[in-house]
Amino acid sequence: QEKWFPMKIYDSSSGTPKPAEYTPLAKAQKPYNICVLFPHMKDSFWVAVAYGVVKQAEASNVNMNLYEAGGYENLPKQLSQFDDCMAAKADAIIVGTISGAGLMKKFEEAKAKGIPVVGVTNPLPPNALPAANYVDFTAMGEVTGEGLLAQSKPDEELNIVTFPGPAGSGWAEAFNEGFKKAVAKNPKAKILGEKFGDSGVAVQLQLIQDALQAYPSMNVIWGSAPTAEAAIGAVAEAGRSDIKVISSYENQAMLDALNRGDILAFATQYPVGEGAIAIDQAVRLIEKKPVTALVQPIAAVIDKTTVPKVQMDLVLAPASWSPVYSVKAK
Amino acid sequence: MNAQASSLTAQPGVTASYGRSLLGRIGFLPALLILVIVGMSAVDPQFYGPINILNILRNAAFLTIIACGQALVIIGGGFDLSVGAVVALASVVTAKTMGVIAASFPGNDALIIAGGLAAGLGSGAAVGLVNGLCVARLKVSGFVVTLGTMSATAGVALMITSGIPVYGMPQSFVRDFGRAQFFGLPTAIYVALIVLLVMVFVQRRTLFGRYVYAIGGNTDAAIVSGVGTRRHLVGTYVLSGVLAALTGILLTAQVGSGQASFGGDRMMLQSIAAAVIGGVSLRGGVGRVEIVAVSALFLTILGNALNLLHIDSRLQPVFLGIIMVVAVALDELGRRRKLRV
Amino acid sequence: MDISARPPQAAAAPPLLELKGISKRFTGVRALDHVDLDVRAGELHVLFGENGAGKSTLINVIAGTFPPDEGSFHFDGEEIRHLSPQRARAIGISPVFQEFSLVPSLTVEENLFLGREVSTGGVLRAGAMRKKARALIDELGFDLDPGRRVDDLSRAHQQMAEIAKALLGKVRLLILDEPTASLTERETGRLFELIAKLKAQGVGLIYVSHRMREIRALADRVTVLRDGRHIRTLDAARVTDGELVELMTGRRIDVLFPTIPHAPTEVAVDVEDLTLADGSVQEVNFYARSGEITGIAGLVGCGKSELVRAIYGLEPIVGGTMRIEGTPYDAPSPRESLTHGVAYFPANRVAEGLALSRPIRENASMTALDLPAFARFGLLRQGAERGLVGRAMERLKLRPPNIERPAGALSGGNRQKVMLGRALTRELKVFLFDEPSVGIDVGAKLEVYEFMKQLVEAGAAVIVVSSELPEVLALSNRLYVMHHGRIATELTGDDKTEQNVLASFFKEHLATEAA
Amino acid sequence: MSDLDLASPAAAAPAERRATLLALAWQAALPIALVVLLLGFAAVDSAVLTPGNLVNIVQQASYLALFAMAQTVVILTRGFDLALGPTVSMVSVGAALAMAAGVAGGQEPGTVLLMGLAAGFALGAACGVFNGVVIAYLGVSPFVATLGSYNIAIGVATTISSGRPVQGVPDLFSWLLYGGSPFGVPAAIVITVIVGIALHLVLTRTVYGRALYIIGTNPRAAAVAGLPVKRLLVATYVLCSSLAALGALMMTARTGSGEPNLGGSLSLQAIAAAVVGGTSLAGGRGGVGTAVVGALFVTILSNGMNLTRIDGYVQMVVLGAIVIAGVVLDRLRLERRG
Ligand SMILES: Nc1ncnc2c1ncn2[C@@H]1O[C@H](COP(=O)(O)OP(=O)(O)OP(=O)(O)O)[C@@H](O)[C@H]1O
Ligand SMILES: Nc1ncnc2c1ncn2[C@@H]1O[C@H](COP(=O)(O)OP(=O)(O)OP(=O)(O)O)[C@@H](O)[C@H]1O
Ligand SMILES: [Mg+2]
Ligand SMILES: [Mg+2]
Repeated sequence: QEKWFPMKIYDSSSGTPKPAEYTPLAKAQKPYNICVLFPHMKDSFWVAVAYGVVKQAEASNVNMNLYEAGGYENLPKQLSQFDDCMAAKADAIIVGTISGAGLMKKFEEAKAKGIPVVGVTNPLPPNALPAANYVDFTAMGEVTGEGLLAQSKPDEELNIVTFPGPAGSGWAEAFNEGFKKAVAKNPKAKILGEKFGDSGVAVQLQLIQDALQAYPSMNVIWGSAPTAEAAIGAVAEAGRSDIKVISSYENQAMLDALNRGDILAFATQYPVGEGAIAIDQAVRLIEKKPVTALVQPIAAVIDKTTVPKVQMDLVLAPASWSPVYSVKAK
Repeated sequence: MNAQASSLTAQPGVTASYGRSLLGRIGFLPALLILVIVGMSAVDPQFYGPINILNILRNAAFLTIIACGQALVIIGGGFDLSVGAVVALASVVTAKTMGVIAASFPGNDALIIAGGLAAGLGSGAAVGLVNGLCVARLKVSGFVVTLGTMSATAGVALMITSGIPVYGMPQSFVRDFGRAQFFGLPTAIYVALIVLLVMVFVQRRTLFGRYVYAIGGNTDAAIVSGVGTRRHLVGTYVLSGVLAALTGILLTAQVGSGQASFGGDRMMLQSIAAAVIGGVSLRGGVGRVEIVAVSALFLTILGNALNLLHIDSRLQPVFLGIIMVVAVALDELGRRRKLRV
Repeated sequence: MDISARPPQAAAAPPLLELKGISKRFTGVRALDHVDLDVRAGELHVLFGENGAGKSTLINVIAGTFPPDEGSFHFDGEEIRHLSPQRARAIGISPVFQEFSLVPSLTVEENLFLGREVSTGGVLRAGAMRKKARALIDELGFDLDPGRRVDDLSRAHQQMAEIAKALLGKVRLLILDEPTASLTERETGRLFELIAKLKAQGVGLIYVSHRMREIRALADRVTVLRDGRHIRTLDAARVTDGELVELMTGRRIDVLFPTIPHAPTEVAVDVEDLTLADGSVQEVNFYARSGEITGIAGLVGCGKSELVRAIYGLEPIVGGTMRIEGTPYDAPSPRESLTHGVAYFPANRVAEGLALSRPIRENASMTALDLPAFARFGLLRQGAERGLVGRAMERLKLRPPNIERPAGALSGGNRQKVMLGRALTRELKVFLFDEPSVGIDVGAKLEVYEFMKQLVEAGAAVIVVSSELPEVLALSNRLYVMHHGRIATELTGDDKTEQNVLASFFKEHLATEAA
Repeated sequence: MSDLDLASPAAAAPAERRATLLALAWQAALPIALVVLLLGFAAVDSAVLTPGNLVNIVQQASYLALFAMAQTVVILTRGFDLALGPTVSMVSVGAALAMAAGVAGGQEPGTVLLMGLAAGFALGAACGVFNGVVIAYLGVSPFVATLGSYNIAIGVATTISSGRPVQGVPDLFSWLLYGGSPFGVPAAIVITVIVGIALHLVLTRTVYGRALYIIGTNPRAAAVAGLPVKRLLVATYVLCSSLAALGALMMTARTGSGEPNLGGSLSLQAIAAAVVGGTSLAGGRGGVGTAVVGALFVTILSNGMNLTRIDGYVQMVVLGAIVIAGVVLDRLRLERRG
């Protein structure tokens, strides 16, 4: 994965994002044990992060174990897994939090025990950890909003219904807020409704079908990746080819849909890169080397026009890669 | 009496004894359903728009199919918590199998679809068989067995896919089956109607249906009357597994990809709710699938109505919960003509 | 054993059923220990024994429900191994179980055919079954609607359905396990006619009952079981009741009913124009005095149980007034009734009386947990409880006397004693007994009656509801006869005869027919 | 019917002593299985048996044990509480909001703490009253009633929190219910042990506890015997939800924020733990012991699999198989008890 780096990022350690380039260390000094916690591995987004983690762990020659909590409804499980990682005497813990606020106490405990913790992908309260890398979800929502405005004609009426994802998940709310902030800049854009719901395709499909009825004037569907996936079929069936579909994050289905022209755009935060950087940040913390405290990948909207320019192997794991939950150092 | 079935419901202190009047037999549900339909039509003309009706019917169709199997298991005195996970498993197994066959026999759509369907339904039957055998042979309560297989089945589905949707099903499957319409109605509705009719027939006119009632109503009586209880118990779980798998396949065909996120706890709870609200007693031995279908329709319309009424999606569960409890409480109070302690 | 007065053809042929050395062990209990039994075609063979002697177990073995641990089984001269319920029915063994084998949520007709449905390729033939069911019920002369759900039926009608079920199809050996326990005289009469008819057709019968009268009336031979062992098989004509009871219990019991010295004082309970929500009791006027036993008799479904249940607070009342010792008592509830000194002993001890898996101690103290002797500030006084319950059970001669065993491990009679034990745990003035002796053996019955006698002597008001006419007649000082939810007559002194009771059923019956 | 099968032996066999020893071993089947499990994991990875990890296991199990106890009391009456998880979420955000309001209003730390506890327990009790009244007085089955309150509690939790974690949980609260460790024992363990002992005493030594078992074994007999069945049922659902609320407060202290999704899938997990430990869904059998053993079993299994690096999805399959195996074991144990 040499070609991933140097990767263009923002260095937000100081609070204000500064463009920078990230390059990992060549190899860890020792085969450390690194514990990785994910909310789940149920979509290609988290598989992409895992891909970055695994590839970088191999490159850095460290031991890595990945645990997933089975979904965003399992915060207690993630807390237990965090405890288990500490009990197993991991040298460092990388965590994609179910709830950043919810893990604050654990972070304090890890700090007291001297175990470095790196936050990956999901946002955290400011200065919660010695090192983290994630995009601000609100900012990412904003990016998608801006992408929508950029793709629409100046006098076009935009009647939007948002489908952010599960209520109470935190991330769905943050995305939604950013998106609303961005589209508020255009007086022609109206948010007709916000439909929260579980992030499975089946649930989203039902929500969209109902929304097609409840909001006959709707012409933009903005939501999570499963929303967009469900929307494609529902919109085609309703014969509403005028409806634009935008996804707030990336997965394999989004990429395929974009290539087929089924959706307008989707946003990406380069999850593969995030996973890889997280491993390197962890190694640096263990070895007490200088570390960028907050790395923010530069979120981008991918649409038909930008696809060729985007480095796709930082966006998704190769289709042929099947997830690996542990890496043994050589 | 089947210990675990009675456990779940027996309301300490109160046993309703009521005559088998028309109301006693079908309950308040149809009336409530008509009330909601009339009310919604008056409030919002979108409600009776043809597309909305199609959406409602299709979603009710999915729920009906899975609830029919669930109802049968509950009538037999059991409980099937694994249906949600089976929906997911069948979805990914079907999609994966189709992908594999398509790779070796490209273009042979009939073979690909047949193979996929067989594998999907087979996976459902397999889970049902495990459930049934554990319940009937090891005499463990259905609740616990299916709680276990629910976890295991979901695990297997995720292991197969790693959570990534499975593509590669032939377009004809999605186009001519999943999203196709005959006489203006989507396939799923026909499938649900056929399932419902067959199940009504099974319940009323076949030995199997009769025996399921008997086993759920009084297992010991069924045994001493010479009914092979084990076989029929296994049968209910297998049927429930197959119908859940069928739902999974229909969803897969509609969405166009195999997803391990289908089903889940939500669908499982909904299927039981549809059965119970439809008058299936968790004590076993009582219930009719046609009322369960009405109840599935009721629940679907309720969700649709809350959306059409533009109710804040965070508050929707509150309404749903209250309406559900009120509907069942009314039903219960209506039946309780005479109190017996 | 000598045989006489037997139809000659039956005597010559081999027995219909022949069991040798049957043993059956449940976890820790030897329910049957090398039992022999033979039943001939056309004979009625009574199984007689105390509660828990193994009668029902033996019947279950014959019906194929339990496989025996050892022993041989011949039916119609043929050795049978691995008998299943289906096989038993197929060869003509038809059991009527003590615990009903009916499915409450199915109709009578569906129950009749359960396991033997008329079907083609798994599809039921409803018409054919309906026709057969009607024909059978008509032939039996039961007043039973085949389309009704079993849980809507009274216990007596359920018993009829159970009997009809056994008689569907070819019957060669009919087994009746306490069939009359919940039938009243009239249905019992029908059943006896039926039995006579079946005997004439050469059907063999096994009959279990604790009622001496029935045994006398029906039995050709009697096999006595005790503690799972075969004691003796006797010719019914040559044995007295006393001898049978002595064989059964191993001790002498001379009287079946104790003489009770009634000394009525003031009225303890009275109701005026009492009407229940379901109409099972209508405008009933009734009173019971302290110091006497008040009996209530009546046909099936006449509302006699409902009357006492309403007094205790188990049935909703819509009209009338009720008083306890003169003070009005409306809207009764079990808890209130107990604090007023009224206790009810349900007919169905399994369903309404006992928590079977809980210890005897807890079952006996269940009604007294609000008393300071058992609990203070919501905290149980377990030592005191153990002492009080232990003494009560000692007084009632509970066997075995260990009060820490689960109530479910007791035989029928001993379960009844646990219920009675509740009467000794608190101060009570009024005792409502619903079918107090149903299903319990002669020895236990006598102990229950003795207990009632002691209560009356101590000045309590005792009300006995019973379907067994001799019992209410012998026990009560005054007897109410109920019919169709109303009091038909009140009999006292010399008027209190079986003839008068039956006549009042009949008179009322004619009156209602005419109306 | 099943009740009748409980008839147990009268005869004293000669081999009785050996039989009781064997029966005793069967009694302890699950705890023995627990120890075997632990040793098995330790054989794969020695980190499993370190004191640190053992404390870790017990601490994790203490939350689940609390929720399993909550389920146990209602399962004893033949019910269960599907709404337990959402109740936990609702209590978590409710208490956090109350405390945040207290902090914003400039209240004393002690007052803030009390406000949080009061809000949490009030919400929990409200859930319990709702469930209990609907089940006991309206005759709705526990499944439907608690599925109804499941939805309601989810709606309330996400609405009052706007779906975001509620911050501002004061340190005193976190210290009291999580961070503090008298004599080196983490607060969660201390609280659960105290509550467990108290609940055990309530179940075995009070009229209420006695009544609970009788209602669960034969509700009709309980009513005929004059026990106030309906009131006791309401009290039991309130007890269940209050225990859930306590667990929710402890978990809120653990996370340091009110989480609208905290309960997630706890309802079924807690039922599973209770049932694996030997609580019978048929009512009347189980107690604090079964809840604790079940919670320990599930926790050790998942901790052991984490430490021995078993993949997440494989863990789900193993967990499913073990749940079934645990219950089969329990049934065999009961059969042997003859
Ligand atoms: N399923 C069973 N499991 C264990 N023990 C049993 C079972 N059925 C019966 N027993 C025991 O076997 C013995 C014989 O019981 P059985 O029911 O045959 O008595 P019975 O003679 O019919 O008594 P009754 O007159 O009360 O009906 C009793 O001790 C009883 O407790
Ligand atoms: N022919 C019948 N078919 C079905 N149910 C009946 C019939 N006759 C009466 N019943 C019902 O049975 C109920 C009373 O049954 P039950 O036999 O318990 O009465 P009872 O007066 O207590 O008599 P017993 O004490 O002899 O059982 C009444 O509610 C009545 O409606
Ligand atoms: Mg018997
Ligand atoms: Mg009666």
